[in-house]
Amino acid sequence: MSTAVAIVATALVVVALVFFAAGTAGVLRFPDVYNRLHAVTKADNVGLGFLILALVITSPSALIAAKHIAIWIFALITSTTACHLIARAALQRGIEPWRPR
Amino acid sequence: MSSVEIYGAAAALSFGLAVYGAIAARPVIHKLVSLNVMGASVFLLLVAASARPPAAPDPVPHAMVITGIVVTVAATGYAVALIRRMEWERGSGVLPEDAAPGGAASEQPGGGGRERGEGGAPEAENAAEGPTEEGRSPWPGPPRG
Amino acid sequence: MATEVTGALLALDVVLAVSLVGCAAALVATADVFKATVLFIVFGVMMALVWGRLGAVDVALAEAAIGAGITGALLLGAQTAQPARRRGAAARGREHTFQPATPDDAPVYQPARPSRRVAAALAAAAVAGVVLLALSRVPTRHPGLAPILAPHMPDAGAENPVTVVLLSVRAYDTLLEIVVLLAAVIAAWASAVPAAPKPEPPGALLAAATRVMVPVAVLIGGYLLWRGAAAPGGAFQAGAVIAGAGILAAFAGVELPRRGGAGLIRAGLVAATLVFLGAGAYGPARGEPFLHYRGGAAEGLILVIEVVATLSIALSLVGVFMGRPPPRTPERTGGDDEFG
Amino acid sequence: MAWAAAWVIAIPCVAGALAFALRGALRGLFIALGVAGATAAAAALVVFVARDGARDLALGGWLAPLGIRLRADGLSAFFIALQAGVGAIVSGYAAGYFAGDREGKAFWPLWLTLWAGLCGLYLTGDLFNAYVALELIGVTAVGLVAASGGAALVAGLRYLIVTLTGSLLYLAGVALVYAEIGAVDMEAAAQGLGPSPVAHVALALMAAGLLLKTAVFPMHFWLPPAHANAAAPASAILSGLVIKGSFYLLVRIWNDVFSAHADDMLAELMGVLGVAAVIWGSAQAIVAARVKMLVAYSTVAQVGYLLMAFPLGGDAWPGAMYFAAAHGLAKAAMFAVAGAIARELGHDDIAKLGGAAGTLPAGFFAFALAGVSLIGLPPSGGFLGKWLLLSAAADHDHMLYLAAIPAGTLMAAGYVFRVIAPALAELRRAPRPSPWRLWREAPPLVLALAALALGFSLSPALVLLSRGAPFGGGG
Repeated sequence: MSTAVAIVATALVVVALVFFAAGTAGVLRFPDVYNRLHAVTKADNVGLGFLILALVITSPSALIAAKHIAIWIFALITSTTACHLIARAALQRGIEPWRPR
Repeated sequence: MSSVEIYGAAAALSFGLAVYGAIAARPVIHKLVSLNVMGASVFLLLVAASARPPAAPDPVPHAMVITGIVVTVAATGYAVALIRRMEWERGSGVLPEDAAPGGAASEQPGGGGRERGEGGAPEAENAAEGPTEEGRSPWPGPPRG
Repeated sequence: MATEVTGALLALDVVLAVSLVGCAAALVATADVFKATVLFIVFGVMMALVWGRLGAVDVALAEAAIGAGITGALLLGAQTAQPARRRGAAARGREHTFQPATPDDAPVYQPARPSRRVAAALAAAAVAGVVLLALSRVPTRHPGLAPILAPHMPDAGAENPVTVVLLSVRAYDTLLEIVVLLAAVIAAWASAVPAAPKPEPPGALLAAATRVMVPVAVLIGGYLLWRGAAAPGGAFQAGAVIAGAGILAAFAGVELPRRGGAGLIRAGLVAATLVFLGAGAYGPARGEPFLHYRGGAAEGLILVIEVVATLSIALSLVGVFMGRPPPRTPERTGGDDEFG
Repeated sequence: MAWAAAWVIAIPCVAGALAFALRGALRGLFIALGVAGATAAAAALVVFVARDGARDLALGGWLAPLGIRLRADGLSAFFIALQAGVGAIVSGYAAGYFAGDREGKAFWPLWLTLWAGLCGLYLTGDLFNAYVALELIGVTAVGLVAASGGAALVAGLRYLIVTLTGSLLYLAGVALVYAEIGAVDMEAAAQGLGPSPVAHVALALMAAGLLLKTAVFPMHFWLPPAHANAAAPASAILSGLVIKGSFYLLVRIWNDVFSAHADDMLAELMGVLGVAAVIWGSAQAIVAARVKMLVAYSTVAQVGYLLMAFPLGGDAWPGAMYFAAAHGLAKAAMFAVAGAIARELGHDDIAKLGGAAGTLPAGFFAFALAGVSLIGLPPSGGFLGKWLLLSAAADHDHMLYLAAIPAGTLMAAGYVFRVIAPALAELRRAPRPSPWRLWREAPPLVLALAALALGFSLSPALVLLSRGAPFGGGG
């Protein structure tokens, strides 16, 4: 695990942290459930992508790298479905999307 | 202050907090959540208090904790079933002694569970009615025509 | 390099410990039950990380799959809409659906009476203080049971020491634990609530995701079960993952086979108890004590017990989550022998 | 016969699983076989221990402290005998009580797994295994209570929250024991635990958890509603047997594991709690409105007597165990009769019991006989138990207990006669007795007679109880 790979991996992790922070800030700051869902799902998926990339680079064998990528794909599927279901449930309960006054 | 002592202290503190929650929380679900936190912190106490960092991790407490986790989820699952049943029968998720006087979430309990007298017509109180007229069970059963 | 790493890891431990206690404090202090449940799921994930840090990878898997996953789903499931109240109460006009419209206006409960809270605080302080006192005096001499187990590992029937302890050294604990799970399902089904009126048909996206995720989850469960012999994994973690797939399938409205479905599920639920007792009787049949198996026989028996236990654990967790027995046959779904 | 101990646990377990999975006649057959087999295995174990003394069984061939050790000594065999005796008769009663009733379907699998859990608790020599057995007993006992719905469901949920808290407090103590000596086997703990504060803290936590589960005075709030609202066979099982499980474990760790740490201060506290339980429980029973509530508060009172053995020690231990057995038989009989009263008269309010003995002659006769043992009049088991407690109190000049035991006896007489007197007043025959009446009166009569039979000779029990010297003099 040469130092160059370690540096690139650390940089990727930092980028991932930025995205996670953006997603969390979105959850805290946005006015209604739809915006919050939008923010957290998008930002966290991309953040996780960078994190997985960092892990793939530093993984000892191809099999483990493949497992990391599989984890990312399943996380994408489940978080997107969850976001969709929550948004649908909110809509059915009649929560009006936020409109700037 | 090795990491094992940190986790031991964290286990003791969250154990205390969970004891507070189990007693002071009014809705039974909240008591149940506190009980799960109590279980997790006792398991952490079991492993952290006996771990000796330079030595390899001891598998015996690990197996005990896995056994404990499964026992806790079984008891939690049953408690949830009882809470759902109590809400369905009495409309309140709070035990009678915790009910706030005239509070929003508390109502007077429904009919008591008397013995079904041989003489009186046995009133079908519990789920003997079965789900037929209440619609389809989300349990993956064959859809009724 | 080593000192910074241990320094950094120590910092990680402090952060994890503080966030663990912080989650527990926030969870206990909040009056909103929904918030407490979400905080508990975060607590479960934090706890899984702590188990990883303590070198207990099997326990980390179990905590993540069962502690945070299934228990979180159970607690959230407890707060969803209820079917219309029974004719008796409903007839009295108190139509009550305990349904939080959105987390914001979920019924927030007033805190308990001050006297109750003071008593709780005293009890909590006493217990925590006493445990902390004991922790400060714990000696550092005894090496635990690992050195005693090590010489027996070669003919114990599996390489992963935790699996050996779970299914051979302390197999009796695991047997009782499986009986507890079975008893929980029986008791939960005895207090069943009739089905919700009309679960809305699953959206296209949920159906598509289920078609992808359920087979993958079962595959992962099988992998965890198989790897359990040599590496962290095993029946309980695999059972929890497959139970997750089962619950997802139930949400997506997957149907049971038409006839005999309910009988099959009951057989699956009791299979682990009966097979474990049968494996236990293998020893006395050869003049050895109960639950005695070594070498080749141990490998075979441990594998059989693990496979059947995974099946029963997955069925039990889904059964407890559903909260009611599966309908027997289309014609006689309701009626008196619903439980019988 | 070394693994007779395993059969005592395995047979009810298998019967419980089959009682859940099967249906119809086959199910009834396996239930009957399970009860008969478990009773036979228990009898074999008791004879075996009485004849050859205490016996250890290292499960899976793994020697302690690594593996789990089942230990059948005098104390375990005594409680297993109580479990089998009361359990078999109450099963007969339940067969009549639940005849073809939906609630009965859930009763049998839960009752048989509870039976296995209790026998597992009595036989285990491992502290963590005792935790798993306590959880099994907790979940199944709550299942028996909550199956009746309504007020029983609320009482069952409260009971579940309390029993889970108690088990986790107990487990915290076990965690500290493992931290101190690196083993959870009782014998290893008995030798390894030095006079360090960790052992004292572990004992305090374990005792707190077990006292909570045994419904000892300040922490008894969950017991009366649970035992009074449950179905009659469930109440008989809970009051007669389940309460004895956590009490037995407390006695076991007090005498075996923490014998060096059981200092006087904690013992005196237990004694005072016991006296308070006797006074408070009896007072509540005297003012109770329903027969089942009266009998439930009587359980809270009688547990008080059992706790008095801690400060008295020595002779008081066999006395307390004998009293526990007599109480198990008498209390199961009383709850069975209370169930028969509720089923025959449609209610069990004491105020409206006028002349009820005409409807249930054998039932009230059994209630009276059980009352004799509960009060402690000779020739009943209760009398001999109290006699041993009193003589131990006299030896140590404990004035508190010398006063408390007779006072409790008088109050017990008070609440027993509160039920008997109106029932025997103007006798009136019931319009048409239900077909199951005899089936519901015979089992309590047998139980009550057994409680009296205990009063005739103390020696066989003392001989059994002395096997393996469970009360000190070598663990």
